[in-house]
Amino acid sequence: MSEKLISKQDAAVKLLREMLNIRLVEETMAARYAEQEIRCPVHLSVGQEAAAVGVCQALRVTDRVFSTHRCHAHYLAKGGDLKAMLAEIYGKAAGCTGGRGGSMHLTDLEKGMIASVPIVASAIPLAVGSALADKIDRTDRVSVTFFGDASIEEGVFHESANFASLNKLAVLFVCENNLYSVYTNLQDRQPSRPLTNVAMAHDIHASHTDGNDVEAVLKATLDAVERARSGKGPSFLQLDTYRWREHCGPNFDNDIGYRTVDEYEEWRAKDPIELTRRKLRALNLLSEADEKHMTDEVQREIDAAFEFAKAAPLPDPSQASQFVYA
Amino acid sequence: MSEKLISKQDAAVKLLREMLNIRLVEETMAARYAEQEIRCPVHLSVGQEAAAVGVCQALRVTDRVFSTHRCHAHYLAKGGDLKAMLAEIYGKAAGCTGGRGGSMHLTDLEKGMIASVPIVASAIPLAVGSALADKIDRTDRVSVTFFGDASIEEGVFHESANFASLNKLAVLFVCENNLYSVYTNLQDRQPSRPLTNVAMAHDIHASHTDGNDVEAVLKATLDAVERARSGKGPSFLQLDTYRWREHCGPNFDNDIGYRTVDEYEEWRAKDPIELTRRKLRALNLLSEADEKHMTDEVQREIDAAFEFAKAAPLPDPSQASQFVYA
Amino acid sequence: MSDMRMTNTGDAIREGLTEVAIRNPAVIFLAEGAADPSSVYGTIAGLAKHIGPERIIEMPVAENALTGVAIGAAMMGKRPVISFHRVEFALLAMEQIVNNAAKAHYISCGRHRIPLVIRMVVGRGWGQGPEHSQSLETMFALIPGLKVLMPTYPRDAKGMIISAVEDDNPVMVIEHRWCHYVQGQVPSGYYTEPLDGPNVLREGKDLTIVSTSYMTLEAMRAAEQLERIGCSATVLDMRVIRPLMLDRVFASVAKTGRLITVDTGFRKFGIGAEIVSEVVSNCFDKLKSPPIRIGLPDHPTPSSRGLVPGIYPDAARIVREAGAEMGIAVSKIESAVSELVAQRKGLPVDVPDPFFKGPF
Amino acid sequence: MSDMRMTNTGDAIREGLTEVAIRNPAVIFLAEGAADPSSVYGTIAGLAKHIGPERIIEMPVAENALTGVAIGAAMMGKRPVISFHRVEFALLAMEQIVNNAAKAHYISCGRHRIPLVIRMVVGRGWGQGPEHSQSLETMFALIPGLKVLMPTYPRDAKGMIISAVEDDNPVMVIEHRWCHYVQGQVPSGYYTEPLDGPNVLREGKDLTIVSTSYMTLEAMRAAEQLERIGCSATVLDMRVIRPLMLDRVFASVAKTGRLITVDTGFRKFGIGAEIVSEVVSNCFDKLKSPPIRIGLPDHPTPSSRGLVPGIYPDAARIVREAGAEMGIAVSKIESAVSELVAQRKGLPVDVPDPFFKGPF
Ligand SMILES: Cc1ncc(C[n+]2csc(CCOP(=O)(O)OP(=O)(O)O)c2C)c(N)n1
Ligand SMILES: Cc1ncc(C[n+]2csc(CCOP(=O)(O)OP(=O)(O)O)c2C)c(N)n1
Ligand SMILES: [Mg+2]
Ligand SMILES: [Mg+2]
Repeated sequence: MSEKLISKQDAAVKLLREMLNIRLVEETMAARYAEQEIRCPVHLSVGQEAAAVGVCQALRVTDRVFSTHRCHAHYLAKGGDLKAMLAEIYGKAAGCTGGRGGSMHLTDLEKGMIASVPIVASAIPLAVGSALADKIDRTDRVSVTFFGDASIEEGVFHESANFASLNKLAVLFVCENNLYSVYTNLQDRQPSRPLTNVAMAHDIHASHTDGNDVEAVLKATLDAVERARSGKGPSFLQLDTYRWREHCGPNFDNDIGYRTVDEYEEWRAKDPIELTRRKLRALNLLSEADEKHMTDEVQREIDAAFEFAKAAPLPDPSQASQFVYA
Repeated sequence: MSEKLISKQDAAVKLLREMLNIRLVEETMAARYAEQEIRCPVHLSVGQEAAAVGVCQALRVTDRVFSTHRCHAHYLAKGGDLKAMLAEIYGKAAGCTGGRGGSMHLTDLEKGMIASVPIVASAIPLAVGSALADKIDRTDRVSVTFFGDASIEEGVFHESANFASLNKLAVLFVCENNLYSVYTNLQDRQPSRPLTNVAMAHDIHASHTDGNDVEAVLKATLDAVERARSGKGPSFLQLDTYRWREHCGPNFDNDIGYRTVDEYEEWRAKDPIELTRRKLRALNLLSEADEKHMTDEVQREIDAAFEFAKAAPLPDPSQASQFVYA
Repeated sequence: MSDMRMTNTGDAIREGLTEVAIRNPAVIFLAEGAADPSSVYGTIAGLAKHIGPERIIEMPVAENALTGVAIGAAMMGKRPVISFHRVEFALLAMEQIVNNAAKAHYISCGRHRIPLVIRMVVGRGWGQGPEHSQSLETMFALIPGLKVLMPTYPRDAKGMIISAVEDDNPVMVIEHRWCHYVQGQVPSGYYTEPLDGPNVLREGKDLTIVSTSYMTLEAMRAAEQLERIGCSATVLDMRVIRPLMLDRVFASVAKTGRLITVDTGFRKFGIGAEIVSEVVSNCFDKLKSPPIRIGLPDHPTPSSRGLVPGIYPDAARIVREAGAEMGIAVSKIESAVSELVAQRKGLPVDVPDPFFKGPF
Repeated sequence: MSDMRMTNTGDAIREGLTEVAIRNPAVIFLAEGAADPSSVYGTIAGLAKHIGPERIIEMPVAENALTGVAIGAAMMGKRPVISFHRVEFALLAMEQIVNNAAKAHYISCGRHRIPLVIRMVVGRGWGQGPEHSQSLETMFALIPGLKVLMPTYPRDAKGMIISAVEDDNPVMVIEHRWCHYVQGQVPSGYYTEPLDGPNVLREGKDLTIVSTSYMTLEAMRAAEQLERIGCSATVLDMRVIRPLMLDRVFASVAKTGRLITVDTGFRKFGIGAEIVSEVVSNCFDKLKSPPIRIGLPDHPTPSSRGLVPGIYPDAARIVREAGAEMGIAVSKIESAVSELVAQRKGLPVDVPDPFFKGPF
């Protein structure tokens, strides 16, 4: 086998492993939520793993990611520390923000996970500001802002896009279109037109990709990253995907009436992990044994991290008044 | 001469007279500003009269207009009372808002001049809300929001456009593109692309018209009004025009360096009033005597209104605390 | 109206909104998720059954336009009720609120009226975190032209929300999420509660406690315990913080000579600051000691339940402050505090007390 | 630093920003019209000469993004200075200010720093009207994590703006447009003024006057006249309203026993409310009479000069309030007021006094 093929196999398996890791972390979280030891809202990305992984695999550790309330997958895909994430969600002192932010503010500066902000679209201008700093400093760093389909309804998205385009900033506007804002379908919130039209409004390069196809996401991102690094300015990436579980919380909610089981099943059949797994198997790049080994290994790490987080001490109340001012 | 021709002539002369009236009101205001009796900021529309008149001539008195800091022309074009406007700008009790708003809040509810708001883009959602009320009430009224080229940089424009489009509201988004926001050229604030692209982002019908051609503006507006009244939803009208005088105040400011005299002269040559006048003369629809008569009559009314405003009493300070709560 | 039922504040608000919407066809509702399975924590659920779907308008995620659209519709005679799931989201709409909603009546010399209700929910508990748990009432209380309500109990909430909808001014209604669970007797059908200021919940002679929203529940629990240890406290639920009507507070302090304010929001620049300043100005000679202000400390609210103890004022804190002020023996004070702790039956710090019941 | 020149506050701010931008390459400027012929009333004019054009960034008319972009750049180590021509425009950016700027340091457990300066100009006079003349300092003072400055005099303004840029926190600088014209001696070159609270401008024994921003000028004129009629007043210019440092105020009131606060913004829920509440709490036994608060009345500011008289507090109002408080004979008080009126030499109500000079 040539060097190139090995590395290609490695990269493909890495994509799978990253997605699997995110999936299993969140499925474990969902399973443990009923214990009532995770005492904060959680917005799971189960079903949307390919978007996070495909994008982040195109990035360097020095590139910067900004996220939303639904930030677990982005944090992990960008290399964020799992133990620190779980400890945060368990409200522990060892959490990535010391228990201050909870699940919606995941941050890992060393890994370039700069900020997650739970106010819809509020992190978008931060990413643009980060790119502005890089432009002034003449680095070739890229700033990525992940957001949902509802974010493009917020004015600040447009304000930020206009500024980024005008200044040809190295920003990727990554829109994970999962069709819903909480319980409201896209068609009840926006007129029917390609979402990428919003990029045209600001003269921004746009692409539209199957968000369940991790390789396609990777490819679209690499293209956008290349444009950004070479001074060609920002890109808008529409990634179509689907959130399997409820908007906030660990459960399924296809029974409460805002979406149909049929719709859910249709997207469920496009499971990005299953898709990649099948591809790798068909190409003989992943044996059943490999897969089992991988799954076991990942799950073991996850279980250990959960045990760590559960056992870790709560922060002391006296610390609550720290870090108000620098 | 057939009935039709007469009415056509009347309509054409009316367009001229309306524009001339606005021009002479503002030129008189500019001339009198140095008296320091007009003690409030004024944003003159000299050069932009065709936009206001072309749009408002397509409207019924029951249709509703919302405007900005630069609202004199819209107020007059919609039929607003001149004396009440000048009294307002002179800070007098007889002003259209009793001296409370000054030049940037001109209102004449009877004439459908609903509100002028000096915060950029802030009146746009008001117009959309007005159209929402009309939709609920099933009227065929149209709401018009005038704004400058800078307004489309504000997020609330996009939020409002999305909502109006989604609900197919009878709103006209009228963008008077005079190329500047205060001293900053469009190209320093927005990427280079057709402004109408912002309408495509929200699936809104758009047109692009020479804003110095009052008949073209009228035509584009009639088309948009027809769409709106028949339930086809909002339109975005881009009207290219130019502000001759300084952003705020009575003077010319081509000497201070943010724009060139050449540019100014180029637009000056496209004077919408001169354009219409010449057309009417060429078609023999307006004799020199007619014109002189018209100009004299208009100026006489204006002078009388200025005298009225100047002589009118100031409001009493004790009134300042009224109307805080209904 | 005489027909009373046990209801919680959340349901009482829904009832009030339903009643007034049925009566007045100008009432419309706008919210993100207006008609979704949750319908703003159930507070605007089921309206379509009564008034049809046209007056319940789904809003894209765009709070500034949401507010501006509602103001525009209000100018044209509608009576919009808009709802924010968190007060934080209304921060995006401050320009519309402060300039257009609050000033249109004034600027137009009374010609425009803005009969608009803006509901904003204050979050607390279960790890909400710093951007979902702020109580920013001072921001709105600062602005002339707005009215600002903070209802606590279901009976007030229902009657006041009806009054708010019928008011011709923009009325900000700040609802504490934990108040939604508070139970109380509520008249059925349509009735209004005047927006006329604080409500005296209990009369005492030693001390005046003035509180807002959720803190009223803590104040009432505290007053009960204080009574046991020899301090009889008047408790006033502010209910309306703009226009701020303080006559009942002055009257009470004139009798007791002592004042404690308990804010649901920040202590610093809180509602208590204005109340204390006015009380000092009006009751200077009657005051036996400097008024005490209680409120949130000067930092954001972290997510972890480990960091929360000590942040939110509670009945125990009020008892301790009041007890010290009254010179009650520490042992007595601590026995009262123990009783309060016992009442919570070990409930974690991040969930609401299930036993809060209205006084009605 | 010893080299002093007569300068106005607007120019002093420009000097300060220029000095600190030259020293520190991380300093960047963002504004609408950042490099236009006006450059924010001249306060950021000519910077490109010193630091080149790359660090002066033109902002489209988009205040929310302007603020968010600046916060993002600050997270990455820049020291952005952003400017709003009117404080009203910052209302569009409240979400970014309150959630991201004020809380990033806190939420990240100290990892993020937001060395951001947000300048906001308060308008007054010449018929500005209700949406261009608000002074909303309470809104920002309410938020932990922000610092809030209101400089008055040129020497303070220059040194404090430099300190603000060098501070690792988001600092809101509220500049009254009429203060820009105030003359005073200013050191040339680079110097910092600590952000350490109020400045005692004059010492008196009868009365403590605490004021913010432009009202300090009126307070100083009032104190001069009060001296003539037998009342010696201490005047403190607050300068920093968050964090609110009141020790110097307490110390003064402990001596004088009397307090008047004069707000540039609203009286109701104004800065004075917090100051009075704290003073009462700290100096209860020293107070000879209830503190008096002066500030804008409870309505918007109309455009017409006919409606303005009586709205803005002035030296005459302060003299009358203080005189009555001190029991000075009405004839004396009115002679002092006459002198104040005479000093204005018939100047209309809607333009600033040309004679305001700094105390330095
Ligand atoms: C400004 C603001 N408005 C409303 C909310 C409440 N909210 C939280 S998540 C969410 C849905 C956002 O949908 P989308 O952007 O598509 O992201 P998704 O949840 O689908 O990942 C909403 C409306 C919020 N957090 N911030
Ligand atoms: C939200 C807001 N930001 C800034 C300003 C200051 N301002 C007043 S007019 C103006 C220019 C607006 O340009 P445009 O919309 O093109 O209208 P024009 O003045 O050209 O008619 C600006 C920036 C404002 N009034 N409101
Ligand atoms: Mg979504
Ligand atoms: Mg323009």
